[in-house]
Amino acid sequence: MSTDIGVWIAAFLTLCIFSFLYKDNPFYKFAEHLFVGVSVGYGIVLTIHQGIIPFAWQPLKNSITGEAPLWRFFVTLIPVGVGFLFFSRLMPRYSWLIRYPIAILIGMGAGFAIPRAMETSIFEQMNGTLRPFGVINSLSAGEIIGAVLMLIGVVCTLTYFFFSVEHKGIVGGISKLGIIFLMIGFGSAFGNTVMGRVSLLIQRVDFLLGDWLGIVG
Amino acid sequence: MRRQVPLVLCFLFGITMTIQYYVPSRFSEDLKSEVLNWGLIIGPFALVLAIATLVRLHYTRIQRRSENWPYSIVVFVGLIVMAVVGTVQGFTSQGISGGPFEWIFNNIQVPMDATMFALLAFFIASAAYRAFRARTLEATLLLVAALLVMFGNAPIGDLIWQKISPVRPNLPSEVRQWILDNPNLSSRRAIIMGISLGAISQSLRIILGIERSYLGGGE
Amino acid sequence: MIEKLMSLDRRYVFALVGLAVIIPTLLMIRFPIYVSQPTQNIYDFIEGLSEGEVVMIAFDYGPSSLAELNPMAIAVLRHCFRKRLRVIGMTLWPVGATLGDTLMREVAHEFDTTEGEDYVYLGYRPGVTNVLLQMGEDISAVFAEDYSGTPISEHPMMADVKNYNDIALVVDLAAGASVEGAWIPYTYTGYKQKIAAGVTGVIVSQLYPYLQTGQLVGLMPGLLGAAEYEKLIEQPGKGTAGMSAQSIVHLLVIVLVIVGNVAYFTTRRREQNAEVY
Amino acid sequence: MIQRFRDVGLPIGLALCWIILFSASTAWGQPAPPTHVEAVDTPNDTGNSITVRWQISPDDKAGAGVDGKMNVVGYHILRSDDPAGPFQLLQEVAGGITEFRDDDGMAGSPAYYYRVRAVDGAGETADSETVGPVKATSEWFHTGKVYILIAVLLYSAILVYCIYHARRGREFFVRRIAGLEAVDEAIGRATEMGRPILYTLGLGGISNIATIASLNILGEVAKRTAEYETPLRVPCYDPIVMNVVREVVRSSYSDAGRPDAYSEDNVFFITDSQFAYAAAVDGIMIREKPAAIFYQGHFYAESLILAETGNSVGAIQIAGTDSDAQLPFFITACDYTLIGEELFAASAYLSREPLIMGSLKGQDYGKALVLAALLVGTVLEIFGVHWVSTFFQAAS
Repeated sequence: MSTDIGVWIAAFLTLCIFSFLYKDNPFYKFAEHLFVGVSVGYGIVLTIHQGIIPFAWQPLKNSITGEAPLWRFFVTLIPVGVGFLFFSRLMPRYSWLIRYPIAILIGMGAGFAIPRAMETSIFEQMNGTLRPFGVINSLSAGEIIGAVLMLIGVVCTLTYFFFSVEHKGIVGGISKLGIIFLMIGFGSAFGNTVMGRVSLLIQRVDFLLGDWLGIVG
Repeated sequence: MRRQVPLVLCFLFGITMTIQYYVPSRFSEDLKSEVLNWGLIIGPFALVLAIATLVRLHYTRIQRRSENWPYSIVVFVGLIVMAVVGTVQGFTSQGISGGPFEWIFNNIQVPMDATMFALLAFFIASAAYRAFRARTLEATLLLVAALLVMFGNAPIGDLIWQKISPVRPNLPSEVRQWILDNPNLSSRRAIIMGISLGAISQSLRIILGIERSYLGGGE
Repeated sequence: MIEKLMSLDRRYVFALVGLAVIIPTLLMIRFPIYVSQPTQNIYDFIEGLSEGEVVMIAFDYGPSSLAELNPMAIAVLRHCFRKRLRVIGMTLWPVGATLGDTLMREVAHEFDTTEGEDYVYLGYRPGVTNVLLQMGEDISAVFAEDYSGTPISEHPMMADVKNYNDIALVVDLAAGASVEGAWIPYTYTGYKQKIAAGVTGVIVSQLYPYLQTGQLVGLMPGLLGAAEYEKLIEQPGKGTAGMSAQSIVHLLVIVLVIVGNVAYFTTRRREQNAEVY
Repeated sequence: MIQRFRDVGLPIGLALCWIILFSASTAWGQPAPPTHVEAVDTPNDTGNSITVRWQISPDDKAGAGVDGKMNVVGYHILRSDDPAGPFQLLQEVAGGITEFRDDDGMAGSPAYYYRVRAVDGAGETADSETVGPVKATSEWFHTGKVYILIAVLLYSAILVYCIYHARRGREFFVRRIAGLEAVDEAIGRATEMGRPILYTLGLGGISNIATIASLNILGEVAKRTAEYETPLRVPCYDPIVMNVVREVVRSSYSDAGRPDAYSEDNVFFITDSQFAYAAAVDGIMIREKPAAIFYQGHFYAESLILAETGNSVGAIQIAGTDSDAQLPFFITACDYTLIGEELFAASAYLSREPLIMGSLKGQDYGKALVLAALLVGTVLEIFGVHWVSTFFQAAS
């Protein structure tokens, strides 16, 4: 059995969380609230020491002491000022000012997404679907069937996502086939996850029986 | 000022980030990393407001002695201890690695994190038991695909197969792999392509100011 | 009875899953393990080496794959030390560095071994291509010092180990693309170094082609591979226990789903019959 | 005769001399230098590197032993700012390597000259000819991304065209989306049972497109709960998202004419730690027993932890996410799931704004183009024409 107080605390909290499986109870409530508190505390520390200090305080300080150019000061001041606009919520008269930082962040996110979604999702997936057909002469019969099935699957599933066409007749049939591909896909992805999740549980059980109780080696 | 300026800001920042993607110059890369750093500077201000809501929630609970109020004290204890220990330790020469801060993190936060994650082993079993019923054709396919993949994944799957059948000793794992590589991948590809078309369309609506619900209502 | 099965309290399912993991771990339940040929090949190769020959083990994985690959590493290390082979450890993954160090020391302590004479842990150096190609010429050119900072010239065993020519086998334990992306193209193709691999379950099938072409001596598939190797060295460990747990949970879920469906169809037929009469 | 012998003899003699000289140089002495050395400004970079390429020395051990002695073990890359030298050693690389990217001292774009030196096992060396001068410059357009630009412009044009048409009052048909029709049912049930509705936006930040779609849906849900006076609880993960959610919900309540019914306490931050958030939301579900739960946004592994707990308290659950890895779990554990693009469609559909609906039509044209490209591309590929797949070869 472990003599390390840390292991005992960890084991106790592990059991508290597992107790939720039976039903909600004081032990779970205790662990849950502690978890929330500690994780927020952790977030605060990281925000201060890995966010504010290196990215806001240091550049501002360095540009005043002359270690960094003066323009750095003003460049850093922009996001600081934008951040302060969040506090406008506390003054109802000016609460609309909060829209500024939000608009900037949302605009950035949208602009960032457009070309990158095109590249990583559409271009790569298209290329991946087409490529096998380019080397079709060197493929085995099984691989050719796979490539054809892949094409059919992509076409049918994509048809399912058409919104402005009524899904009946040919479109209906194809999109129905798309649903079949979707369901097989979801089922297999589900089944394929069991292994990883069980590994996580094995690791916790190993911790309890091994590191804590010392029953298994 | 109240509606037009945010829309203009949104447009300018959106267009800039889109164009940035195509420009490999030094200035463009610097701009990107500068702007990405902004998130780190703006974030803390929002965090202050966010934590204020959390504190208010639990403070009122304690004040009103509402149900489960003693647990709200636990939130405060955890929050204050962690924040104070870490912040103070961060200003020493040690920084935030090692020391009591990491000890608390490793012995309190990490085990709870790992255990919450491990609950999934239970939930995945209960969800399968409850939902995998062959009610319709679609549900049947879902369930059969899941069962075949699970059987192929089970380390003992191939062994059981070898006991029953003399042909193709690794059939279960081959079937599993085939399902994952073919129907599964094709539907995922289509989902991903659909998502990005939708995401690009939504992004464009936002940049052009057609979609502005995030501004809230009113003037 | 059957209606009860239909609306079985999910806590029974939880209890079964819990037991399916705890019991095999606790009792070290061993399922019959069928050793596949690729794993057998690795064992045979190492078994065929004579005392003092050198095996290099690459710990190319991180904490998230530790559950699958650590048992494999332990089993192979035990086999090597038992055969009194000399072992060099290293990694191409920065996160693998500490992990491999701890593990190698742990297993080495089970045997009568001395660091520097029976094993050396080199650790990590950035630049995959360069590291692998340089080791083909002179290991000390890349790893002038070992992981703990000792110059490798001070380790007696490295005196007659200059490059791949003095290494009998490289065992790459991989969670990513290090086998087909690094060891095979550079170390196998460039220097005809014998390579064996042990990889996570997710990527096993990608490596079968290399086995067929003979670019790999052998291949251990995930936790199952660890269990197979444990059987070969006749020393069951976490692989055997974990594999039993994995097997039982997978079969349990399959059985539960089937039972649920049988119950569903039975009740539905009964309801339909009731409607007729 | 003699004349003829002279004609033939001279070349033969010269050739013999060469053979002797050459074999001497390969058998002992210097290795052959690398050939075809070139140094170019690395394309499409920020102007911080020059790429040096060469073909391996015939004596390289990877050189398949054409006629060399195969003992070249590596190359030295040498650099100078003067073609006459002195050249300084930049980097040693192993044999068989044919490319080196020099990113040292590129500030201010100075011009450099390069040589590549073959080094054999005995320490003998041979230098290539000098190449240069080369300057590292940055480019203003990434030529490898031109196809992506074309695709983005084309798709944007289609979207804008459809939006423009919608502005002129053209109505579009939109197919039924099961998850959306369930929204009213879920809210109605919560009202009947007098229990709250729980809405979570997942773990995405404010820049995440799924989060924005979720905010739109939340706005509509909030309008209806305001009408029915059903409490709407929104526990948040991201601090910035939380602030936006407050704005959105508050304005929905005013739009529905019930600003008094809005309570700030119902939109609150929990924590920005994934599993602590899951633990707390689980706690809320078990204790408050919501009648309806919405999961809309970007989710990770916590999806099933939440959805299974939500199911155990008997809530109607409506999920929608663009995280394809989590879809199987929502599909199994929830009553309705908006799959991928349906999430964005739902956010557009609920708004009932013609302009936004117009872009849905544009999305469909986009899909039609993708389908056409796939089919045409497949046929061309089979006949050995690789235009389409080359178009989609994304530059890195």
